[in-house]
Amino acid sequence: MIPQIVIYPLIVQMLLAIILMALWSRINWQRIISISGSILNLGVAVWLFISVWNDGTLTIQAGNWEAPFGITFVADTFAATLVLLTAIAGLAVSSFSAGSVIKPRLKFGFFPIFHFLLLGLNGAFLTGDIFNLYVWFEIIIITSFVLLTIGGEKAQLEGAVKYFTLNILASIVFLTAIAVLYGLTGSLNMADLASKVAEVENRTLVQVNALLFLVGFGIKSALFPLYFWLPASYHTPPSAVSAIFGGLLTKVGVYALVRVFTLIFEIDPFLENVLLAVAVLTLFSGAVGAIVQNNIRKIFSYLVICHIGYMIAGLGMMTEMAIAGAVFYLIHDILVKTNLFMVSGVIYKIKANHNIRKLGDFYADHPKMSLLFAIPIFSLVGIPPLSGFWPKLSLVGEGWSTGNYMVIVGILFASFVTLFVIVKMWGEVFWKSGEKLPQLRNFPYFKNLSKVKKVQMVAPIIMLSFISLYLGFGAENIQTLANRIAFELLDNQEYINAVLRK
Amino acid sequence: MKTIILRTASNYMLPLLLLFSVFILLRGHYLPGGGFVGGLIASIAWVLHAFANGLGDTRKLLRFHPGFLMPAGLAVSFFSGVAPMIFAGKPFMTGLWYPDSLPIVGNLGSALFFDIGVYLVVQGVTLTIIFSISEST
Amino acid sequence: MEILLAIIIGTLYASGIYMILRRSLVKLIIGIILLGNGANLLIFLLGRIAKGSPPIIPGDSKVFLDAYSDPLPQALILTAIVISFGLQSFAIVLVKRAHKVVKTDDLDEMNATDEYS
Amino acid sequence: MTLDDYLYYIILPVLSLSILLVFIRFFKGPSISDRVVAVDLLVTIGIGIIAIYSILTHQPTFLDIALILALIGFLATVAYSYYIQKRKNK
Amino acid sequence: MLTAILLGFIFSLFLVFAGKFIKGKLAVLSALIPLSLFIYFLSFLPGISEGKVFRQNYEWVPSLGLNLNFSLDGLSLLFTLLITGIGFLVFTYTAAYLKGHDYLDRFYGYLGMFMGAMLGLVLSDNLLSMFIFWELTSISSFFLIGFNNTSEASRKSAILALAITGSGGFLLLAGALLLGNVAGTYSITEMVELSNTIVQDEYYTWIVILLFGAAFTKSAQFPFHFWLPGAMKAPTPVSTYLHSATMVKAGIYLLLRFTPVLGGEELWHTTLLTVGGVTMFYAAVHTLFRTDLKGVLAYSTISVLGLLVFLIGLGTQYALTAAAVYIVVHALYKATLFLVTGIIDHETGSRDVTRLAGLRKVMLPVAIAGFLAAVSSAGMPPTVGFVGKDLVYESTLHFESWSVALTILAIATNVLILYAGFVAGIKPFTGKLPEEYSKVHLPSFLMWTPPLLLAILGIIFGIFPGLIDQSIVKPFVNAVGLNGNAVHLKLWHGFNLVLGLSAVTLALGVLLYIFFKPSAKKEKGIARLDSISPLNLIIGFGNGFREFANWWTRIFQNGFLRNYVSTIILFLVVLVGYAMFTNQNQIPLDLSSFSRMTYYEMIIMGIMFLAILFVVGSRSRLTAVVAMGVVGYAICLMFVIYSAPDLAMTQFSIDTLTVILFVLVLSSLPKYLSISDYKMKIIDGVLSISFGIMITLIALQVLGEPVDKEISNFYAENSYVLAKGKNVVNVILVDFRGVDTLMEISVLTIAAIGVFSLLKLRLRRDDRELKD
Amino acid sequence: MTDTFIGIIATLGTLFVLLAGVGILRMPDTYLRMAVTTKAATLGIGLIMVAAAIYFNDLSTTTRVLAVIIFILLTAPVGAHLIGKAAYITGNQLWEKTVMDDLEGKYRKTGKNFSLPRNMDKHKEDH
Amino acid sequence: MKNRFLANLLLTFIWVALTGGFSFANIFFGFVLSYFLLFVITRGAAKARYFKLVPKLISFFFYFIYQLVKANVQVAWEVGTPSFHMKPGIVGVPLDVQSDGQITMLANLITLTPGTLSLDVSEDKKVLYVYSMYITNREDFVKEIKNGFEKRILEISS
Ligand code: NA
Ligand code: NA
Repeated sequence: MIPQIVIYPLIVQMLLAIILMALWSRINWQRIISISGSILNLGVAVWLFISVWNDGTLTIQAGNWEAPFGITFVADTFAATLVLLTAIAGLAVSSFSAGSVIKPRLKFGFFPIFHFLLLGLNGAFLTGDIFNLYVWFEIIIITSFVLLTIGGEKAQLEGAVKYFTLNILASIVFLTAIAVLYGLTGSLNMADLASKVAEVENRTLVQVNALLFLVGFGIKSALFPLYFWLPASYHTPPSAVSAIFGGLLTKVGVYALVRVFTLIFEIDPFLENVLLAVAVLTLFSGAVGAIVQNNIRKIFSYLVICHIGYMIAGLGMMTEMAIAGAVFYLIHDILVKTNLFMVSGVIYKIKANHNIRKLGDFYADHPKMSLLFAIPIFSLVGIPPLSGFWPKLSLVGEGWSTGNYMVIVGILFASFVTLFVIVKMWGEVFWKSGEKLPQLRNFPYFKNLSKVKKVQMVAPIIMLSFISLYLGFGAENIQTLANRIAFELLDNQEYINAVLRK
Repeated sequence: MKTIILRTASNYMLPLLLLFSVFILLRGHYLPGGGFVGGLIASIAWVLHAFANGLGDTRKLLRFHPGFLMPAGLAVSFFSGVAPMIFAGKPFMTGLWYPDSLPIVGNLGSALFFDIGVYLVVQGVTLTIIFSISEST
Repeated sequence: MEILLAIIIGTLYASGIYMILRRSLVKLIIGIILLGNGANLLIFLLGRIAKGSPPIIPGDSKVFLDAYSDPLPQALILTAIVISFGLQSFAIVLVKRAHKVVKTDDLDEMNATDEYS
Repeated sequence: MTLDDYLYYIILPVLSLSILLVFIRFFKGPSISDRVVAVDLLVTIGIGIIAIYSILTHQPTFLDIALILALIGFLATVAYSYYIQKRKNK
Repeated sequence: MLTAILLGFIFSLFLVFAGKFIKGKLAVLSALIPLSLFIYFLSFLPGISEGKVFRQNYEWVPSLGLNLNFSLDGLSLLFTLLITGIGFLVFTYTAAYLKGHDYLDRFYGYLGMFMGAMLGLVLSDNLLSMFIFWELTSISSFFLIGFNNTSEASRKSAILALAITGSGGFLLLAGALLLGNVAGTYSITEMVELSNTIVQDEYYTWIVILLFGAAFTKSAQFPFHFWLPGAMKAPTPVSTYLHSATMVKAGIYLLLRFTPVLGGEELWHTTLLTVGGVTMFYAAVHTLFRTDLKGVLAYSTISVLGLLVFLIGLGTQYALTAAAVYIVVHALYKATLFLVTGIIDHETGSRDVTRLAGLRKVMLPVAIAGFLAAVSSAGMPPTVGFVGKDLVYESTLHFESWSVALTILAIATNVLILYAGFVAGIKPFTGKLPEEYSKVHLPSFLMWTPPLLLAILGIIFGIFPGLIDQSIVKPFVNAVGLNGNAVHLKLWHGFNLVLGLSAVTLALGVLLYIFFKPSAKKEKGIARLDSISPLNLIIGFGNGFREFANWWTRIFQNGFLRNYVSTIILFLVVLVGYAMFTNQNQIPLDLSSFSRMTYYEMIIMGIMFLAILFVVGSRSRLTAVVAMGVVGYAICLMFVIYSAPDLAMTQFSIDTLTVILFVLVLSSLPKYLSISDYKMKIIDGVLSISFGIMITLIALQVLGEPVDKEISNFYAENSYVLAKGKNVVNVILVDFRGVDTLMEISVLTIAAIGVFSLLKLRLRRDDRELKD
Repeated sequence: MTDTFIGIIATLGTLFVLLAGVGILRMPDTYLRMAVTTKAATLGIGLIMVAAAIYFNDLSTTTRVLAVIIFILLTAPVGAHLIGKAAYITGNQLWEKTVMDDLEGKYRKTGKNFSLPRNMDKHKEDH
Repeated sequence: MKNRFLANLLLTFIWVALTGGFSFANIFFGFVLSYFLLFVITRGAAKARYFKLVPKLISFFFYFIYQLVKANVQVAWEVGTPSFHMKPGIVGVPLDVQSDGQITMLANLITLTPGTLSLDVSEDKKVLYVYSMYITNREDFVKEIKNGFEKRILEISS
């Protein structure tokens, strides 16, 4: 039997996007269909995950052309996990958008574009073809452009110009890398490339090629010194958009880096040094950036950058444990960052402000909500045994066993600064008695929203918080998963065999 | 642009170009062309008409918002990709072929419908973009 | 011939970046277009070029009888060209709106979102 | 001298020379209209070159490109003049 | 034991949902939790004194080597009893102290969480789970210190405390993982077995430094001590519980716990002696200059903590026995003094020692408690403090080197500690009661019984040291790896040197108390030295770092797109350039495989090259756009020449469309700016050209490599046979790689929607705030 | 025989194209350049296309060639007209030896336009 | 109705010619396709009586070719020789042709003839402004156009 399930996440999202597009300005219908479609998608993702967990790597050849001739879709544990996480975050943000995004934006295609974005993410995770990956990346960036600019406010547009230029640059570098790769091997199928790249005699070119991929994906995953587009733009769109961006966009870049550097290229000492140096500087630069910000979303934006460093450090060390740590962190980060941007959205809807110096009183006014928000906030810090803590064990531990002391310093420094920044934010936003903020005319304050909308906004935060708690307290399960993923990534023969049907 | 010469010429060229676009679309599987170039030629035909006659006239001629072509075309392409999954239990995008051969088009298969979808989407996209821009200036 | 083409591609990349660095919104778009053309031609060149042998099976045969050029890079470039077109049209409109809303063409003056207090 | 040689050594060089001449005009301008005229002519000569090239390579397929060039090259001209006139009207 | 630990957490969780219930008088019932735990742990006493170790193991995250392995030995037992016992009293006391407070439920929640964490910390046999609980004590103390969260000072001290203990926590994490790496296990029991190998490992120094970092920050050793006085912003029950009896002792616990693993080395002893010695004296001196009761107590606490570190540094049987006793002593009297201070504060609203006096008249039981505690802290017989102090002098005198100096240091410290105890426990109650306090009355018995009980215990243990000798102190000393039978606790050792030293200490201390009066002036006097105090150095460092952070962020995120692009390109060029030019096995370019150059190609390329330059150099937008058109047409011709008809068609149509688009928006586009100055142009030019050269070189190198056309050949051979199409490019697009095309038209669709919404969607002007 | 014929036709066509190339370079004003080039090129390309049709000598190629010729005949004059008009509207100067201008005043308000020296209009470009 | 039918046939023919397939199926397909396109466009086609037209069309064609070659030679001489002998100018030609189609045809033919260029048509469609390289006097020039192309256009289209 053909494992059609591999492609279902794509089918569902594409269908949703088309249907939502056809229902152009009927936004109530769109809300209902988006949420229920996301639930359906979650079901499909769970199904896929379980299938992969039980049966191992699944593949399907689009067009029934055997690999490496057609485009292969591959669901190994890594991909299936990310598809599942995308489905979870997607459902959360879908509901959050239904509650929080204002009508005019919804009337101009918010939901169809949103589902195109999820389609792009699923595609990027599942594809086994390097050029096809490029196409999925393009879907992701064009949807992100549109989501970023929808509404066309000044800040949005300014941010978008930078976001746009640098992401296009990334695409160009990526395309250049593909050109070189094709020129060297004549193949595009990643499993096929695994052996063909190894056969190339000119190793300098292979290394150059790897560097091109590193920079192309590095821009997308916001590494130092390539991250500039992120702090310039992530705080400008509606919170729902920031949520999905913060949770998933940079992670696709990380995914691609992990995939390419475990499957196609091997990490030589030079690359390892580059990766680790970049990782440490990313940790440092993101942390340092977060210290000086006062806008909640900007703080989170810099923390997005900072925490990418953990994953790259794990990739750079290239041991099974280190990669497992990176994967664990990836899983944690997707859920927590999505959640935090939604939290910032709710705070904004309540107070109409993003400045931590002006905010305050949250603990006194909304004790239950504060407690709820504390879960993602302190998960992010990695207060043990919350989810952010566990991967650091693997990463620091591997730092010692591989003798990468700077990585340990970087990780500890970033953890400390994250703790400090978050605690400071907690003090300002939740503890302090804040300024009296002017009441804005026409602002859709949280208290004035209908009950349905309130539920639509808070329910996803609860959902993600509970999953985060599970990640923390059920860390054994996640670690087992991460270990399996790391094992599969490092021993890529199963992947290759599944694709090439050997 | 107020020029009778262009307007008149464009009225003759519109059907000619549309016809030509379909021709390019259908022969694509055998010779250079296909849904993409076909769609571009068709949109260029409409754009030419709009240049000569003004956007209002072209809109009237089209009778519906060109944006509608996008979901429609996507749906056509998408379903030609999904059809093999539904009807034959084959993977996504597997070609399904009608056994007999037709003129110009050659063998009738899901690939043709796929290309037709492309043709529609390209027109929808180009016209949406160009019309929106013209209206906003 | 490949050498000339490689130089042209380098020129496209170089001038694309140079234009992006020029602070002007319009030049930015032109730079992006040049870079896109460069990347497409690079795929084309690295897929190896051949003259006068289009990858089209002649009229009544079922397979190629003569040499044919590699069709795969061509298909890839076609996709890339179309995608770039979508991005470029969006870029053009984005620049138009940005100019109207932010009221400047000087990219150096577009730095409000990077400011903080 | 075969036809191919004739086309390759006589006709194509002359066409190339023409294209070069036109390009010089494009370079010199001076007005935008001159440049547009030059580009228009470049496309037209391009059609001729493609036709000769298709004879040289025995590939009638290339004539299809000539067809497309003939059809839509015109539209760029229309667009330029549209712009020039619109700008003047402002 | 797991249940015991979890009880605290479950209690806090319960409060989240049922907080209302605890706000009234029911609050006092919550004290039953620590009480029952106290009794539970007490039940282990007989077993422990027989030398048993109780263990329980639960799996949690075995993949990371983290399991909930609990073990209860003498060391743990002492701490659990302190935690639950004093916890019981503090819980009771709080019910009255914070009566009617809006957030009483939260307070109890934090306390419960803290208690659970503390128990987990001292019971863990797994280093990683110990770390987890360690962090949890930090975080719950953060919430407790910042309990009065609307006060800025309170928030600041909470953050400071967390910053210091938190950074220590990260050191512990690093140390724990390193130790685990070296030992190959996280089980502390197993590490004790492996002590010899660990001590000889090259990483030993690192491990010790990291663990010391954790312990010193947590236990407020110089120069990390300053967070503790700041933490006195917390409500008094917190100061009592965390900052005298339990949390600050976590660092001491850590050192004790690892004495059998890491101890015995020069590094270990010297560092601990130095740090402990400096801390105990430095902090003791500071008590002289404090007028706030809590300030006095805080510094004397630091001093005692220093003393404990000092004792661990001595590491002899005497010293460790002294440490065990001192932990008990200090917990009893310091908790009492804090609680007493809390009562005074609660009733009079003041903690200023220069103003408080004569309170015995209005609150005698409190005065008694204070007096007993002060006496105990002074080490006067028959208190247990006396027992403890004797042991300290015994251990310094018996130490192999520097014994005189160490003893003098100990005496000096003890004198000052005595002074501090008297200031806190006696001074407020003696003398003439000021008018303003005449209306002050005794608080609820819930508040004054706990300190009194503790104070009396101090006397009981002093008179009957046997109560704790065999049951607690011996197992404790055994647990830290020494023979617990060597030293026996006695109140009376007979007349000897130690007794004489004690007498000297007492005499000096009392004299000091009589003649030295704390005053605000003196406090201000020492404040002049603040600029070189560790606190301000750290704050200064923090500010400096913040400025650096600002600078760094502005350097990179400077708002200029061109700088971002340049940085990225520079990064790429440098990396690739380095890789290309440092590589030894460069393969020379093979030009023979390249195709023949013809004049028409050269002309087309030449035109294209010039057109590109024209685009770059043009001063007019329209000209640039037209020139772009020329570039596009040239590419189109190139595609024709190199056998790509489909590409040529597409390139040409797209080019035309782009021109149309440009032309449509051009009139509303900005003027063509040429802003950059000459220098900028040169720099950018060099960067761009090197980027271009890099691409060209890569391209030429790749062309020199052999080609594999397996996949293309498959397409060519099967295009008609299997996919029924003769235009292979088209067949690839709609069949072989149809997914690409489907997504490509999706990209177009999304772009079109984006353009549409960018142009048509205008948020209304009066809705400018209408954001989401 | 056919080859000779093709050669002759192609030569003729190429000569016309060359004529257009020389013309556009040499003629002194925009209008003269246009007047010279449109037709020359059209005729030239038409002839070259005919040569191609004869060479391939099959129906589908011939129809395509015919289509190209028809398209060019249809579009070239319209294009020339559009640019010419645009050039006039934007004020491209007529050559100094121009004898009359019936359009004078319709798009331009001020007096004679053709008395100005040739390259003055350089500065009118948008910057 | 009739016009549409003719247009339909014309398009069908172009289709067949383009595709080069004279089979019944192809003709039928072309017919349906053209029908559909015309349905979409809904425009009246040019009024013309086709039967009388053919001979005039042929004579018109040769006249055009003659003009084309004649003018090209003239231009070739002008371009090819070093000195210029042009007397260029813009002349308003009063029009007898009335319909848009006729005006367009005339204008295009004039443009296609070397040395001349249709620049503009007046708002009331009464005057065609022609640019010419050789103008000796206005009347001769106008007469040449009116007796040449315009007369023939009127003949074939009325
Ligand atoms: Na096709
Ligand atoms: Na395509």
